[in-house]
Amino acid sequence: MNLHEYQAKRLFAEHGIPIPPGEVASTPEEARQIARDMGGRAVVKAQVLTGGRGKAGGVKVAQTPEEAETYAKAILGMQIKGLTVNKVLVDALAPGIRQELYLAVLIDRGKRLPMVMASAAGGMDIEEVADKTPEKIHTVHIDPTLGVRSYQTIYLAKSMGLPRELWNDFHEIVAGLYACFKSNDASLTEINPLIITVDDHLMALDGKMSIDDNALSRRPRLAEMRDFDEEPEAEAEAREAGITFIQLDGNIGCMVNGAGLAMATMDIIKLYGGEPANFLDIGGGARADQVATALRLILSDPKVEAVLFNIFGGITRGDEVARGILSALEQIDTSVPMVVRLAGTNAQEGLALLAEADMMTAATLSEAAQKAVAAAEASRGVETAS
Amino acid sequence: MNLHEYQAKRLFAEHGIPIPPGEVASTPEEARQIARDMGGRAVVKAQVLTGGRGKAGGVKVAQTPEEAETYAKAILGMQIKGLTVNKVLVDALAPGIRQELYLAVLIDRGKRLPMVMASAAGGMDIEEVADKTPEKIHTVHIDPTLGVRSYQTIYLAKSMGLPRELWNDFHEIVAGLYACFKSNDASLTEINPLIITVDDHLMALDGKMSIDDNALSRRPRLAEMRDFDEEPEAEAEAREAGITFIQLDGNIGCMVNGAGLAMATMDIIKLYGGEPANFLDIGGGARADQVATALRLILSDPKVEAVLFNIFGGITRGDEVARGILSALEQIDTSVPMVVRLAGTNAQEGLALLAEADMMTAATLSEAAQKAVAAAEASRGVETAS
Amino acid sequence: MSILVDKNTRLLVQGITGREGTFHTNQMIAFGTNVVGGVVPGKGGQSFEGERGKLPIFDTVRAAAEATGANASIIFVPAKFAPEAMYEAADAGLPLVVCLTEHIPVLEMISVRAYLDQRQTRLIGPNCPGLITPGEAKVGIIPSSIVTPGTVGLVSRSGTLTYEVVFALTQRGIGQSTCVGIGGDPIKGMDFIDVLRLFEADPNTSEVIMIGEIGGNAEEQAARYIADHMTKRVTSFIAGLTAPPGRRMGHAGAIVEGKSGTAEGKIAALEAAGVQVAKNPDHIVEMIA
Amino acid sequence: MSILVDKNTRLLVQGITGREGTFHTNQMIAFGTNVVGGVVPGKGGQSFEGERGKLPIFDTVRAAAEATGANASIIFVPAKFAPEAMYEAADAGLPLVVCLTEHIPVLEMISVRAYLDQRQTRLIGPNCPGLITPGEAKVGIIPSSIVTPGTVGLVSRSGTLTYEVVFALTQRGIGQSTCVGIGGDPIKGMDFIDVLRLFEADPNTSEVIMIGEIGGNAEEQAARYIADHMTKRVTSFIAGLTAPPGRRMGHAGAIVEGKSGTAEGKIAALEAAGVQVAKNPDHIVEMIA
Repeated sequence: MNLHEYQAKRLFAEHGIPIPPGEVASTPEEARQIARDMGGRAVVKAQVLTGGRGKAGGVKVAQTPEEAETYAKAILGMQIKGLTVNKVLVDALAPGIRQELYLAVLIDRGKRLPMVMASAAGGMDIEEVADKTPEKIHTVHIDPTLGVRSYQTIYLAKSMGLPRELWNDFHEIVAGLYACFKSNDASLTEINPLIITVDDHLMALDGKMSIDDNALSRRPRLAEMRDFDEEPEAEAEAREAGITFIQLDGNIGCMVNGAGLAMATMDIIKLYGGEPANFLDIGGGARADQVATALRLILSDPKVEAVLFNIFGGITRGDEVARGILSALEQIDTSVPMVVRLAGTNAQEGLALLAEADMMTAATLSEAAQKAVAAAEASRGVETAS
Repeated sequence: MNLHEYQAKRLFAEHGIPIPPGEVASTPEEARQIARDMGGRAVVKAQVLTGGRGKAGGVKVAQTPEEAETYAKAILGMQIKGLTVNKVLVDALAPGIRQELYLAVLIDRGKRLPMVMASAAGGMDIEEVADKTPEKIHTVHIDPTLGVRSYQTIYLAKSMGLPRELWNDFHEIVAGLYACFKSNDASLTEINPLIITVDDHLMALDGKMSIDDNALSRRPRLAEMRDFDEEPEAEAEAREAGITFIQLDGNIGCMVNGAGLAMATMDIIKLYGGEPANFLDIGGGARADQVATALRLILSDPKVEAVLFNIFGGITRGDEVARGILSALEQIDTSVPMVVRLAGTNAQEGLALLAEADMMTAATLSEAAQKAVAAAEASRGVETAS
Repeated sequence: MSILVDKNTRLLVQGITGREGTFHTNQMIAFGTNVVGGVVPGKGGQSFEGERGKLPIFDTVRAAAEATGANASIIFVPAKFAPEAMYEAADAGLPLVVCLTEHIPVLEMISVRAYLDQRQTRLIGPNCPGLITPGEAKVGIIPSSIVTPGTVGLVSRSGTLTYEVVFALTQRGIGQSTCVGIGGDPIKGMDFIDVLRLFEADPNTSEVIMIGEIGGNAEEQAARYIADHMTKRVTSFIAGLTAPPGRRMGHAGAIVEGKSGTAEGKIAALEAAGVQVAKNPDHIVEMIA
Repeated sequence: MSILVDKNTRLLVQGITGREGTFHTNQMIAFGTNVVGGVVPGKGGQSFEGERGKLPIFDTVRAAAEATGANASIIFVPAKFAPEAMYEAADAGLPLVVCLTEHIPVLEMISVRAYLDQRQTRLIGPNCPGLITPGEAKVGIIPSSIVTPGTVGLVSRSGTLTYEVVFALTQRGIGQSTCVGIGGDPIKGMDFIDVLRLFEADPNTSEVIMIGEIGGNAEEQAARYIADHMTKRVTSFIAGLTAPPGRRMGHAGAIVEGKSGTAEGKIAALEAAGVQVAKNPDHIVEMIA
């Protein structure tokens, strides 16, 4: 789960990291008031869970409260990469910027440790920096039993060319960012840019934070920070039903049990000339009501021209899944063609039930994918013809 | 450094371990008052840094405040294993005892981890239990990064046959004792006995605690708890001069640089028929003032019949040590014979200086030991003759 | 012969009285696994009433291991308690621990893994289907009906995708030495390399199928290991060619971050190491038949 | 040939600007040790003005190692900062760290040792005189004048007692391969067994002298190791036969607790393992000559 900039920065501030004063506004009037309270000059920033806000016109510097209102009006409601802006952060304008740095804490899977990543090349896309000038990125790994040690922050500060007077403050910021990371079960805490002001202070101008979804149950405060407005409705509904669903752009919907098999199914759809319309892992149980919800979600996408069911019965029994599909179809009126492939436990019984109901069935995944692609083409042909 | 029972129990109580109400008294009157405040019946316990208080008559149960006064009078001033009792702990009498258990946290050097040791055979000498019935001792090791885990205390409780209802309280006591161990840099925290009362509660009746001397500098509160009255005066003086000195019972005093070499010197004195009168490590510097202090401490023991100096010059230069010895002898008037053995850096120069001053010198440790033993015998002969 | 589990496996079930624990304990016993007891704190002394008889329940893994001589455990406890269960099993010195539990936070697993690395315990999982040696022992939930004894070793980050491939092998009469589901979490116990090393050393394994997916770089590391150390043929499939970057595909570990963790990169690395990579899991069987 | 340190040792000095650090850095350089730099946080970029020339000072071990290719460090910092210095050196990946500092609390050393055990770093010490390979390199404070090149390996928990024995060897013309002072603390880096293993494998070491003392059971473990694994002759001396129980004899580790850690027990264990144990360190020379 990703947090908004304003949420991340508030958590940073709780860990002693300096941030500019600022408040969130949902209306242009609020934005004006906030800007006025902070002395007039302010930055108005779209709060939306995607990058590239600046290029999309979602970040503006206002010289007066009225300007802040005008910008807020323009930004609120704006669409950025398909997401609607519902809030803006109105931050006091930072003192002049001497230098922009980059600082983040993330997990290094290979070393199985949290890692601090720092660079003097802040303010830009860090992946690009890593790609073009890897020598400008400096890293240290944190042993959770020891925490951030001063020799590590000295190493980073020295590597980045930070002046000696800022080493102590830099250490506190790194230690704070790591504490924030750890105490919130983050998978990423990032400050980009961390600025050196003209009066030689460090300050976090922007903030990004991702939370480990598996930890939300033990971090109720963070779970409450989830911005439901920012999540596609279908994905939210799936999540509540215990299904993992990700909307994509293709024409073949698919419903699979197991994440790996779901990915493989998508890949094979593509291999045989189709495009997957979604990732959908129905989970281990595949109860009839889940199957129904899943099917409804898939079919709510008008681009879907065919649906492929791929269920490998293990604990899950094929006949039960077949009944779930049939009962789901009773509730949903659709003409989209469906191909069902069942394997494993009680697959034959399940396939027999479905064949009776006049559904297309397949013995292998390849066959199922080919049939689904063909059915999609056929249904497109029908639509074009009609 | 060892703490008194009352000090240990107060620290235990700070970590949530139940102890009987009690106060320390330095006079019989105080003891009576404390007993009266606690309802009359009380245990009067000698506070002295050695075991075997009970056998020595240092622990008495008083039925009335007056009896508490009488016992305190008898115990205060008592000598137990050479140590004078200056304080008594007056504890409220515990409710009836159903069972006595043993519980301790210590360091397992081999595994390099703190270890919890528990036994249902409490109230007796645990070394004897370990020796005769090792199956009655149960241990778990604590990983400092994880602390005491409930599966560990359940294992101990089950192995000791603790009733299920006491498992939670037992866990809290083990966790508290470990927290007390860790936060005070202890090398031992011990409760013997930990009792089960007739009304089914756990309570620490006695307490023992040793602190890692190397940690006292970061635990000023504990350093202040040191009972200087309980430390032989000579050893306290040595400690302040940066010398390690331990008084023993023999006739040959010795002064050596380095702990291992000091022990080896003692062993060789014994090998050649003498008995070491002390362990003395003068340390790396062996400055003249330290040499003088050390010599004074050795000679303050009337049993000393000869002194052996064994200095291996490394960083320490032999001529400097020789000058230190000579200047020390100028300050001290003694007829005790001395043998000096210098080796290593500038040993020849040092030996020459000492020979001029008419001291016995030796080339090897063996020779030095033999000469010292012979000198002791000769001086004893002189004394006997005179 | 096989790896990790066989007829000599003496298995404890941590959380044996839960719904999942009960069901799969019966399944494992039916398969022939030597389940020697269960562990449920506070229920020591009670019995597990299995479909094929009673099993003793203990309060702690250590007491259970001391009483039964267990040499492996499987963990069926909720995410909140699973780390404690792994610490306990490792602390008791069990050489093999299999944790099926999903949704364990990554930072918890970092601590668990660091703890295990200082000990002699091998961990499979978490969030995995466990492992199975056909004809000998099953420690996990891989369906018993889809396996058959043989000499192909299989290691996979996925669950049902593994079943798919194993089942296809069995249908074609190609038996398996051991099938190991290492799980889809980013921080886990044994990884591809650890299992490949065991297969390479196992005389009964003639060749290996490795099933990977997007995310992390375990497949790339495995490719290097295969090139340098494996004499046995390795055939592979990598899921997630069509997965969009930045989205977690179900598994906590299955996410393409920036330019790292892509299926393309993994396939290229494996092919460079001489591994045949199938475009379609259905084709693996033909590739090795 | 030798163990641990030799002509290829490239040494950093942590705490080079302190009194001890400065003095012994000059001593080590005079002996021929290749000291490549110093580390003092906040003094990076300055120079150490040695008796035989300048050395660069760095802010961190990692920066120093990257710049100099150092493969060892020696720590001359007060007890309060020594654990941090050990973490830093291990974190920088140095294969060898020698810590001379005394008075480090035991619980600190438990953490340090656990950290090191997860890494590739070998630690000598703390509270030790370091080690010396005559004619090649000295990393520590063993007096240069008392050693001479040869083939006797020496390992000891003590400082000056070691010097005593080494000097006696040198006076009799018996040279040493490497002399290692492992230190007298209860929780430390390399112990007897670790050093014995290296001596056994070192072609230039013909036999070994092991000097122990009361406390702990490292000598008993070494005895078992010698019986099972050593082909080279080991001669020993154990200090503390006359030490009273319950009193710490100077070293934090030298204490007889109850019935464990006595000199008698250690001598008996060593003799049972075929080790000749001298009653008097002066006799060791004759025993091996």
